[in-house]
Amino acid sequence: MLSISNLGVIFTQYDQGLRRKQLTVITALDLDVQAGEVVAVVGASGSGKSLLAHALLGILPENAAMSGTLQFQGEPLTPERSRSLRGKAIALIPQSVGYLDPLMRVGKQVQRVAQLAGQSKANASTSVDRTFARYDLPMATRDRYPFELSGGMARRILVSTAVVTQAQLVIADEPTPGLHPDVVRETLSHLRELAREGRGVILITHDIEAALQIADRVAVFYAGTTVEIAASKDFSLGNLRHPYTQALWRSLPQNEFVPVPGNQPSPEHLPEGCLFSDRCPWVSDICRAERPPLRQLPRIG
Amino acid sequence: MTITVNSPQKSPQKLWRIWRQNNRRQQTLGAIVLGTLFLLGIIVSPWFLGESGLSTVLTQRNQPPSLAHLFGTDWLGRDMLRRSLHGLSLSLRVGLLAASVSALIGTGLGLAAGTFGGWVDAVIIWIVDVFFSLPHLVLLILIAFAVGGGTKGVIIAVALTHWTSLARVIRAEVLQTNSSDYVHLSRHLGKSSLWIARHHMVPHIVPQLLVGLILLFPHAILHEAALSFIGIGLSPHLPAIGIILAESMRHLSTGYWWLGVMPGILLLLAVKAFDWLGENLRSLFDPKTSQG
Amino acid sequence: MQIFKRKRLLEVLSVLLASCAIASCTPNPTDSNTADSTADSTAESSPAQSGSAEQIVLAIGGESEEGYDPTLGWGRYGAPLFQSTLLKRDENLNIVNDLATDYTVSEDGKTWTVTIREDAIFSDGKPLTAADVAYTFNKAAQSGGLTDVTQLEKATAVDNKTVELTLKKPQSTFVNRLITLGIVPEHAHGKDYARNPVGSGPYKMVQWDEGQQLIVEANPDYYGEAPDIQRLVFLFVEEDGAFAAAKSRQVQVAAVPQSLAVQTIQGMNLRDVISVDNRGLMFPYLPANSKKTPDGDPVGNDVTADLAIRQAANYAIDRQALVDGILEGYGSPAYGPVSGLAWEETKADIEDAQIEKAKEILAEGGWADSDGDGIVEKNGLKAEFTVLYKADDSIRQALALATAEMLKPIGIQANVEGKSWDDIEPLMHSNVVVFGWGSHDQTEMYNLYYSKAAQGDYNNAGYYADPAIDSTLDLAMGAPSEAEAVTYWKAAQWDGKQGMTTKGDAAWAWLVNLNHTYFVDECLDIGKSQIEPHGHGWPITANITEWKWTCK
Amino acid sequence: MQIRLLLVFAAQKLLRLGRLLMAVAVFTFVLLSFSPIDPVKAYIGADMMQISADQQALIAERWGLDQPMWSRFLDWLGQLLQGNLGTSLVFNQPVSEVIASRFQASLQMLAIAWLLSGLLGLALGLIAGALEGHWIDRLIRLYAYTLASSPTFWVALLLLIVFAVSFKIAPICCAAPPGVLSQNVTFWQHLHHLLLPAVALSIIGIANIALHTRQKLIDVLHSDYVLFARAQGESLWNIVRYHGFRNILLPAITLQFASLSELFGGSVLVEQVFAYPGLGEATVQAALRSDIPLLVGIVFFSALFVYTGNTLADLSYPIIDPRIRLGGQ
Repeated sequence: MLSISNLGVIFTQYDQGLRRKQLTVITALDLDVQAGEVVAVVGASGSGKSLLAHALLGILPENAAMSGTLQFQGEPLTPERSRSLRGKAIALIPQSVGYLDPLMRVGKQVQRVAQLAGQSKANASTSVDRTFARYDLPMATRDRYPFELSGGMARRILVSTAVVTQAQLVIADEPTPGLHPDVVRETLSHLRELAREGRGVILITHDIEAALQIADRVAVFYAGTTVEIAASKDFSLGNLRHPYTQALWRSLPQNEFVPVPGNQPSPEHLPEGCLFSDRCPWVSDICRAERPPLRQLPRIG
Repeated sequence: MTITVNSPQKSPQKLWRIWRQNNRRQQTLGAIVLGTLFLLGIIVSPWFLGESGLSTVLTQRNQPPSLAHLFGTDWLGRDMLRRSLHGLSLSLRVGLLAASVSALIGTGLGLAAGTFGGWVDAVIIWIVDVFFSLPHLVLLILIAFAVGGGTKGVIIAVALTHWTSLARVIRAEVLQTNSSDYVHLSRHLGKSSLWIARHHMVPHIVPQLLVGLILLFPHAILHEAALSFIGIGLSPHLPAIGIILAESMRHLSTGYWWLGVMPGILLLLAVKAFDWLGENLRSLFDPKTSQG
Repeated sequence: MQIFKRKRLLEVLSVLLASCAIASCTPNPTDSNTADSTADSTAESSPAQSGSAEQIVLAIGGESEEGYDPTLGWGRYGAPLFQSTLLKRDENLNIVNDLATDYTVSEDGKTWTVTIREDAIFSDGKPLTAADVAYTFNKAAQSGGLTDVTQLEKATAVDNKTVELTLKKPQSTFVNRLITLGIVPEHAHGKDYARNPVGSGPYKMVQWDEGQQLIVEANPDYYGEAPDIQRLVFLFVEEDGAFAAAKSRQVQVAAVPQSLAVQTIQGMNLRDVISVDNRGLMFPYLPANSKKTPDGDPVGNDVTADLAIRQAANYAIDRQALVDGILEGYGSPAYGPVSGLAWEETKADIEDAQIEKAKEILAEGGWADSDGDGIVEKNGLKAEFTVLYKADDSIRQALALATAEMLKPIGIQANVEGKSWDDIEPLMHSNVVVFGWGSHDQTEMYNLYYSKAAQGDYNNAGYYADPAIDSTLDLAMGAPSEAEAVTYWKAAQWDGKQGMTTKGDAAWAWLVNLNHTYFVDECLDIGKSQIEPHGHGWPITANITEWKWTCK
Repeated sequence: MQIRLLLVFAAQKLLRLGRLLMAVAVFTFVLLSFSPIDPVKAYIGADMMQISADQQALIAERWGLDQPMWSRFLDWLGQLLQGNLGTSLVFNQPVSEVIASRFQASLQMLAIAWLLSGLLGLALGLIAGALEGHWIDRLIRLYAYTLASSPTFWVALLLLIVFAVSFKIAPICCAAPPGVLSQNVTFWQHLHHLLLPAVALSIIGIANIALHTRQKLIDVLHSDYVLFARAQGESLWNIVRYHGFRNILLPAITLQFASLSELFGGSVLVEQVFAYPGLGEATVQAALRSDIPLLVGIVFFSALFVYTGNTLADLSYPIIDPRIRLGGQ
């Protein structure tokens, strides 16, 4: 359904002293998503997760330049096509209630989403009613303002915005941080449900545990590159290939709970070769010189 | 298939932007130098021009702008460019003096409010509120009238009315610095308030003050001109820009448009130069504002 | 030089205009259309068409922001319009009766008895009686307005038509109060009188839009000859606005400064009215540091304290050249403070522009240029002084500059400096100042020259003091009537041996009288105007009842 | 509940107003006691020669100018408590009446200018903000910055030169056509005389409001909820319409009411240029001719005016933003 290969994003910015500089925030991202599956994208902040979502939706800032190959449903996903597909075929579930207009009643906002997806006003209104009912949101919620919502309600409203659209690809950007565990579980189950309806879901998160609960596959991003795409069960099986993924896995509390030493390189000072080379225990000369491309490996086990 | 999007070299507009981006630092410095030179030029111009051209030449009365008289001549045959430069120079000097005094007051009160806090702060804030509760021009007129008008009146009026915003900024800056770690440290080390003010506040406040001062100038000058225009400012015999513009009111219907238009443009340019200078200085001190 | 050029230019202009008239060039149609468009919209809803016997619009300034109460000073420039006065001056400034049928002054000059006509009624229908006259004078004496009736002890109505005015001491100029003080009705003179005046004058108020216009219409109950123009609109705009309004033909009378008078407006004539609105140089009379004013300002100037300097300056100045060059010809030379008035001593006039005579006077006075710098000296004192003028007054400025030029050839160095009145006030007792005066009231001349009037303000600012002149002025002031006082007023100016004008003490160098310039609609006949006092504008209404609309 | 809140709010506001006006009054009188100008001389003006010393004393007595300033202040305060602001020297009329009649003339001009500057400023700000960086934005910014540096009275002068002198489509002065009785002045004539001064006055406000609106809209457009709206496929103009407008309204209204103060000051200059007989013109008269009672009255009134504007802004907050409650936070 969606395939991304070698995506690059470059920002042009000004520095202290007013000098211009170019920042390569995404070097080479690869990802593919099938209908009906949940693909989790994990990585530390700054690894390019959210930018990927923005790139797919064509909402990168103006000073960003994009390169690489994007395909959606078999056709190239040009920025023009993103523009026409967003809100209809591709939907975003935002991080928090902060992504709702603080001065607009939530019912109206969700309805607006439905209308943008192509429904008539009346249809949109019934869609909202149906969706709210589906997520056990009382009718009175429609007339509430975002600041009047509880955490769980807000989460369901945000999911609703994707549900009312019938979008085939749903991107959930960090839907879980700072939430009560019950709400996290509920939210994740909603996402899983969406995949069950036949949609492709990209779950962007830095919470590997949450990701592993519902994702079919997990893509690990590091400093703007995809270092590994693995099936969820590979994690529990320890079938991980890339040293960063392995380190990440070990850092989880239920495992060894050792943090990865060092820091992710900033886009201003990317290493010459492999981006993980400066922290990699198994770094080789080749890694220092050039960036190894993503390879398809046979399944182990 | 590879799509390259938003390629920076695409349109001339983008090229222009890149050129601007690349040269921003030089541009800022250039703007500061240019603005300063322009304003200095106006201020010192009377000493270079002398009194020549200010005498009445009855044969050359009411001449529209020409190469010989870029700004035309007035009803006494005086060259309007020279008169405007003389007037603007005077207005700038009066405005500068008034704005500087105002900046001093603003800094003093802002520092006092931020440093001493308590009732001092409350009183100063209240004074600022009272000042804000009156329309600026009404306050100016009142003060200028109360001190008897004239040059002295304008300077006092402008000085007494333009300090409020700067005082607020300085006060906020002091409060922010006050709550910072190194000030806490100094306090623990038993340093006096005055010592802290001198060693921690001043370095933070000087850039704010400089920018604030320069952004004060245009207001001060415009208000000086406005006061003179309505007849409560500089004495009518001084060739201040407000006076020249007020005089032009008496020759509107005869079609001598240049008497009002040309000096006004010069004033506008000077005010814009100050604005420009202030903005550029600010972006030099604080690159955040120059993003995008 | 420049002056001659201007003259030539005027000639050329008038020739051009004449040839234009011969070729019968028609007014530019587009021009008149645009001008009329605003007037049309006015006419739509207005019942009276401006510019007809029905209604004329005058832009001559003169709004009395205080309102129109004579006891507070309204009408002090003449013609109170809404009210009528006991006496008035005709076009030749002779005193004639108005409300009064007769008046007599007692031997001691302290009791003035006035009999009034019995057919005068106020615009509210009540008759005007002697009691109203007495009330008006008593009221004005204590109200603290801008008319000075402080000499009045009391006014009493002897009977219905006779009033007795008792003065504290004789004052021949008191007659001017009888001329300017409009009579108000005692029964209707309340708090809001100033805004709703009731009087026995030729016009009554219709509407006053403060700061904009005053609309008045003929009073049907007026006892005098009914005015021809039914309704007058006084538009209160600046001179430039008046000119603009005249150009677009929205007004029928516009007072404009001399500088605008050279312009032409289609369908309007320029009317220049002779005035006693004079400009002159005031010389400090005493030597420097002889005394201080009550405010502590210095009095006196060593150079101008010398008679030779003052006289020489008077003779050197070419007054006609000033009139032609600066006033565009709209003016006349002035040799004294009361040019053209009945109490002017014309024998005091001199033959001016006499450089040689001026030099002789200086030489006789002991002034000589010994160091060859072009400036004469006497006992090491250079003949140099500063001439101050009100800086935003371009005519005063030009007069000061031109006069300084004229004094240079005789070796007097005049440095010209423009200042505001506030700045001039402390300096005006020790420096030469360009002043402008002119009044139909002799009190002004008295205050300009009477030694005791010098109190550190504008009255006798030069501290002129001549005991002989003082006593003559006292005689004039104390005379029982204006007619008897005139002899003394004249004598004070020049009696053949002494006087305050050039041939005598030459306390001032009077320069010019301004003509007041008005654009008047071709169709409007404004009759013969009085010689106007200082103050351009309102005085032209003195004979407004005689104005006629001559077109159909 | 809501009514009680409203009452508390009103009481607080009135108390503050009283304190403020008192401060303004004391401040004004203290200032005026320093004035070196002799009001008697200012009152007499050009008639100096015909007014004797006796008469001058009489004039001083009539206006109470022979009293020391503190006793004049106490007198004034006493009168104020009876609702009397004293009598104007220039107009020989109660100050309250002068202000009332003059303000009536100014009010229409102020209202038109206020609406014009608000609407135009908002529109320009929205366009510029939405098109940030575009040449249209540049143009609007250039326009706004230039206006912000232009002297108000000079802009008014230019308008007068262009529209009244050159094109002759606007009257050169006054609030009504000459010679027309007030009851005969049509609405259009009225507007015709009002419009140019009002436009001149509005120009001051436009720049400020446009620049602030632009900045605020840019902030809004960079907000998360706009990002989300874009992700939903909302077009730029619909974003401005549904989200931008709503979210900039509050600061815009605050600014709009706060601009009353500047507008009031601007009217002083504009009325001077257009010879429009409003309160601003009276202010200049009062100052030039040392009419202290009128000047004090106008200062007082302008403080009230500005305060009312700010209070109205406060009242409008809870209507626009549900997060703000009256008297709360």
